[in-house]
Amino acid sequence: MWDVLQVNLASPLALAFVLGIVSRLLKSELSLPRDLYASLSIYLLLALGLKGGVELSQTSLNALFWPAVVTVGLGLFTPVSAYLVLRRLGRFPIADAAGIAAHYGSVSAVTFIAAQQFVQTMNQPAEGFLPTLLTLLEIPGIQLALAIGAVQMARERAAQHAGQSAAEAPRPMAEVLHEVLTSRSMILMVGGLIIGCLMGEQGYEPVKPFFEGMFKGALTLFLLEMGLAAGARLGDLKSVGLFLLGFGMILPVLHGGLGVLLGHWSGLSIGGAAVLGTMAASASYIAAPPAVRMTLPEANPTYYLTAALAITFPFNIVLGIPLYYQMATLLAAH
Amino acid sequence: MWDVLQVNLASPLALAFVLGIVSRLLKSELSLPRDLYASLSIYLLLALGLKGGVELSQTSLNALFWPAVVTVGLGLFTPVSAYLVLRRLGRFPIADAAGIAAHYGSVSAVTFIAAQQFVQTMNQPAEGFLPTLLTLLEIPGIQLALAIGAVQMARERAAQHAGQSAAEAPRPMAEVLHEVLTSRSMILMVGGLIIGCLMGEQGYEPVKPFFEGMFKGALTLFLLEMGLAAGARLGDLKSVGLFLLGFGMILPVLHGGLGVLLGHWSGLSIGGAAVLGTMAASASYIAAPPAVRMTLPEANPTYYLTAALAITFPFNIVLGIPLYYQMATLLAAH
Amino acid sequence: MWDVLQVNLASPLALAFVLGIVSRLLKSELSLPRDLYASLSIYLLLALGLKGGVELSQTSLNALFWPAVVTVGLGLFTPVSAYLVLRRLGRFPIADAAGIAAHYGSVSAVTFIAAQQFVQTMNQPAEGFLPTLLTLLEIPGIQLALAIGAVQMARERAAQHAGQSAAEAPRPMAEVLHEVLTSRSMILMVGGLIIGCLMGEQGYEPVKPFFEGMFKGALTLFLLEMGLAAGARLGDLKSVGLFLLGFGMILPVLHGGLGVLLGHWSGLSIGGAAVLGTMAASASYIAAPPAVRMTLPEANPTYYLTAALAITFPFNIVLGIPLYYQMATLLAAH
Amino acid sequence: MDTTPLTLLTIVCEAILKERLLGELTKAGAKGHTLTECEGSGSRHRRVSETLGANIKLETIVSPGVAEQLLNTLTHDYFPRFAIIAYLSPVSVVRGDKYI
Amino acid sequence: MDTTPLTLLTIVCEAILKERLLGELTKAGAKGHTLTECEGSGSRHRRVSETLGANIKLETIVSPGVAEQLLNTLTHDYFPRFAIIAYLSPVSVVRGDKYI
Amino acid sequence: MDTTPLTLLTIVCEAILKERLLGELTKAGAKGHTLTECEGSGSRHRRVSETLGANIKLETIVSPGVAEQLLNTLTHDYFPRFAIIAYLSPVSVVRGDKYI
Ligand SMILES: Nc1ncnc2c1ncn2[C@@H]1O[C@H](COP(=O)(O)O)[C@@H](O)[C@H]1O
Ligand SMILES: Nc1ncnc2c1ncn2[C@@H]1O[C@H](COP(=O)(O)O)[C@@H](O)[C@H]1O
Ligand SMILES: Nc1ncnc2c1ncn2[C@@H]1O[C@H](COP(=O)(O)O)[C@@H](O)[C@H]1O
Ligand code: NA
Ligand code: NA
Ligand code: NA
Repeated sequence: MWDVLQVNLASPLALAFVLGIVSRLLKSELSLPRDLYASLSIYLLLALGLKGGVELSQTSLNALFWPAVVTVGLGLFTPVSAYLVLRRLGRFPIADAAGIAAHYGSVSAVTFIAAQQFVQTMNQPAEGFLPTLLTLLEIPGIQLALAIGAVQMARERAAQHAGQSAAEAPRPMAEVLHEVLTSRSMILMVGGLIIGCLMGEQGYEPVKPFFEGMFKGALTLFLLEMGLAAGARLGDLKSVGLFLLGFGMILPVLHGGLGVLLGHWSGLSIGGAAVLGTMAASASYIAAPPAVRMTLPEANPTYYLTAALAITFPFNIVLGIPLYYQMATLLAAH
Repeated sequence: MWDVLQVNLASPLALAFVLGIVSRLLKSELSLPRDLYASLSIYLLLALGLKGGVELSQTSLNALFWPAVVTVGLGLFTPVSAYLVLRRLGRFPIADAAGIAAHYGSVSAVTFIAAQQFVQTMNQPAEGFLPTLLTLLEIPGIQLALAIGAVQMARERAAQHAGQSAAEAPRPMAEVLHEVLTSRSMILMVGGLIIGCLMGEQGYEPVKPFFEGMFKGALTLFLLEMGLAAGARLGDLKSVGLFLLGFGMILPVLHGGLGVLLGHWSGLSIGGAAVLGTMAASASYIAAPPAVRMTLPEANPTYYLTAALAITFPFNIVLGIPLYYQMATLLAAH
Repeated sequence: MWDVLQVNLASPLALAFVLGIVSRLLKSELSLPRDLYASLSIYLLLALGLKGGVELSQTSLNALFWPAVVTVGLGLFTPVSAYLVLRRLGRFPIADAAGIAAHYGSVSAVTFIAAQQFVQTMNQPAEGFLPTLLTLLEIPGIQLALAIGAVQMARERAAQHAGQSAAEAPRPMAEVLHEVLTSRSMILMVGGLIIGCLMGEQGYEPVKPFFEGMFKGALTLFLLEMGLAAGARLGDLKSVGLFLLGFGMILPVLHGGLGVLLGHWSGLSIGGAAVLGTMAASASYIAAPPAVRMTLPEANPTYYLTAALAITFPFNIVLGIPLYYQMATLLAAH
Repeated sequence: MDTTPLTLLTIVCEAILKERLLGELTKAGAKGHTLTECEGSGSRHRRVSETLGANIKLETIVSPGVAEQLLNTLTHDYFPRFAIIAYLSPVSVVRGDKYI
Repeated sequence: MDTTPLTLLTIVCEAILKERLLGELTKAGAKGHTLTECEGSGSRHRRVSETLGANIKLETIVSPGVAEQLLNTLTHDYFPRFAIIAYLSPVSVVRGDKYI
Repeated sequence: MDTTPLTLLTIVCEAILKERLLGELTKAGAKGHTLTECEGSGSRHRRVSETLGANIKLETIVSPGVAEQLLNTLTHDYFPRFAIIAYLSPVSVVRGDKYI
């Protein structure tokens, strides 16, 4: 485990993330321009989709079947388990529990990419179709948690008082679903997958230097920004309490372990299982926050943002990914 | 023709354009940050100029002469033909006819680049000096149409009523000319041409990975944005009427055919003639709109923007370029 | 000398700079989007640091010792000499003299990079640890000049009148020091150095296409912007007076010559000595201006910005760098 | 110069509300709006903006009646749950009849 | 604190008019201005902004006389042909004499 | 709709003063602020902004007392040495008691 961890820590990705945190702690004025941040994330998501699509065009549907099934299973299980833990053990109000659960049910694309890069460095590259799995995991997670939140809150309100203002009526689920399905990250990733599939290796060739050659470097810059964002939230760690701190590190390990296990069973390689585990373990901080803010405004953003961004994200980037990889290696050895 | 079309449709450029349109139709929130759009266009224009300049430094003036002559001829003919068709057949008011004509007399740099990439893919690369022709075609087109508009409107006004307020006085042509000559795209393209010429192959070498290696990828991103912009204008198609719809697809074919023919006569290769035809067929939507808005504010932007961006641009990208290429091939076969 | 100058003038860097100036003189609307400018400078500084760090990881402390010593010496000498010349010969008020001195005591990162690229083109690459020297030179320069300014102004004020408002109290030096140490350029360059050192050649490999392959191209774009900025200041040349004009070209030669000499003595290669000379000769226009504006608001920005940006920067880019290189060659020949 | 006295309603709120508030404006009968990106702090979560986008400032020139109606909607549906502030100022508008 | 009552003239218009309007300000004797990028909708072409650039908001603090003169110019030369809105608000300015 | 009459203090100044002015606001007891990036020209160095960053517009809704105190600080510590302008306008604020 130690040498695996070391490889991870000496990667430019982890180091850039740490640099971001440190410069926030030093109260440096450094910040990435808003449009650079947006541009990098567009680039990364599209590149991810394109690459995945090109590889998907060479995959048989057969190979994809079981991994897809377990992924959908994970997408249904993780938000529910997160919600129940937060409600029952954490005693969080409905809105907060559902809001946080939406984050842990969904996937962090950057964590996913970091895992992909990591297994590649370990010479255990993941299957080419993992971006496809990512989109399968992304959608149900947020939806389910928001639906649980909306239903439970309506029930609670009905119990408390009859009259309910229009403002408090939950947003129609169709609207929320449309929002998630047509969100920037969905369009870029799914669109990229389709384009990649259609153009194949030959069409990919001329744009490869841009979308593949620059990828790791661009990701390094992006992680610098993530470090800045996470560093800015470190101050909130106190206010979220010990329970959430533990939750943000233990739940990922459980979800991650389950993901690795299911990945292994479904026939994924070591790299593939490790990346699937990472997906399950990760918490979204790009797609989930606006959806939760719009649909469950009663949920306190400090909770979900701090948990996803300042606890789980660094945990996965630094410790989680090597850990899930180690799990996958052990399983494969049996 | 069919296989040529297929090559074009499977290119990342066309696919990214379609993705942009589709995500607009799906009402996705996806949009490229404003500064990314501006940065990409600066990059593309400068890269285009540099590359052209480097190749120009290896071209004899002789080879350039006749192509340059026919290009200037096209630059004088296309705005006039567009104006007359719109006035006589389309019965458009003077301002609108002149405004739209300015767009069709000028060139769409992105369409030009897409054509260049296409003929390269077909193993019929265009001559290196085509960016030089582009600048020759760009300038007279807008100017001439605006001049026609200004003169005709002054005449009409004089006929209607004697008194004319200062506000309605046309802008001095010198100002408009300065605006077009020192516009962003002119400076970058002509400046790039000169720099490229001066530094030659040797000076180009170290910046080649940036300006040439990234080119197609950056263009893919840019076409995604163009798709978003075109998609946003699809709704206006109804309001511009059937005449403009036909105009936006038939005129390009006529102008394109003429361009291919003249290119062939002047001694250009298949690729060169196809690209010259594409230039003549294309309508500017970067340089022309602000110039027209400033100089002919009476012209309705919905007309010229929709025609250039939502009709002619996609037409050329998807069907036009392969068509002009086919024409050039047929001519060369004789 | 002539052929060296020619090589420099035919480089895309110098040509892009000239293009920027020319388009300002032509009153073109061309300007780089604000976020692109910021993104490029972040990229360049980080890339500079990373590259330097990777090479530093292969350097013995021994080789670094004497060059570091003379660099610190230069950092202490140049702001003082600049201050004295401006006060004694130029008869500038304290604030202006100290403000300008802060710029000349510090380093222009872009000039540094251009020098590095130049000596590389001449097949005399500088030592890998020069970015380390840059950070050593950057810090004391600004500090010392600001401290001189603050102390002298306090003394002057005390002499003039006893009562002093809170507003006129100088900013605490700790605050200024923190500002410079945690400034964007410091964090990126020093952070890059450390990351580069930690990850070594192996970690650098996958991000090299991004941080090294794109470097010269990105720098070309950046110099276009610098040309635009310098061109905008050309109009101020009249108002700054002949003294500053001479100062902005003679002082760099003196500081540059001293830097080359000390570099040579401390054992640097021809390329290394030329680059160290360039650093000493250059004037900061990124780190220094805000620090001076905040700490010495009485200093007139027109003076320091015009001197650094419109006089010394172009002088060094066009003439200075080849000159310092020539000096280093002559010294090495003895 | 002939100007009409009208009401300028300024709303500053989290960016996420953009589409919804533009909808409210149209529903209430506002004839136009101007939107500016901004950032800010108030009684709620200054930092949220990092991930959730910064603030927006929405300005609309309306008749006092429309202003009143919009303030009602805001108070009822938005103030309790979102970061938002709203205020009115008197302005004199050229060709004011276009905006009523 | 001593403040001077002056007039704040706000103009929101399509970005393309920037240089021309700054020229009008200078001509009319305005001593300064503040310019913000924004977007908006009104009676004319909301979508235009995509290709033609968004809107700008131009604010200038002037004496009532200068405001009057600027409104005249705007009404005569700009309102009929461009997307533009202009309005006045009363403000109290520190060191107000600098801006007259 | 119940609104409270309050004072809107607008400060436009060089961007470099951002952190310092936010500090002054807090010190004077302002309960919030809204900040917009802008550019401008006035009596001092229009061009400076290129390298020193553009201007910012800082708006804060406060009680007249707090406004008075802030204007005092600005006049004393900032106006003589920095590019800055400040003015007050009367506004009617929803839930105005939150901002006093
Ligand atoms: N006193 C104030 N003055 C100016 N703007 C304010 C003030 N209070 C709040 N705001 C703005 O309104 C937004 C939401 O405020 P709040 O709901 O109090 O968090 C803030 O982010 C600020 O942009
Ligand atoms: N009622 C309004 N309230 C606020 N801003 C407006 C209003 N009407 C128009 N505007 C602004 O003025 C610009 C031009 O308006 P128009 O000339 O009516 O298209 C719009 O794009 C908006 O930014
Ligand atoms: N008369 C004015 N109207 C509007 N804004 C102004 C005016 N004068 C100055 N400003 C703004 O205040 C900033 C500083 O002004 P000054 O200190 O006069 O250079 C300028 O850059 C403008 O943004
Ligand atoms: Na998850
Ligand atoms: Na054309
Ligand atoms: Na120096």
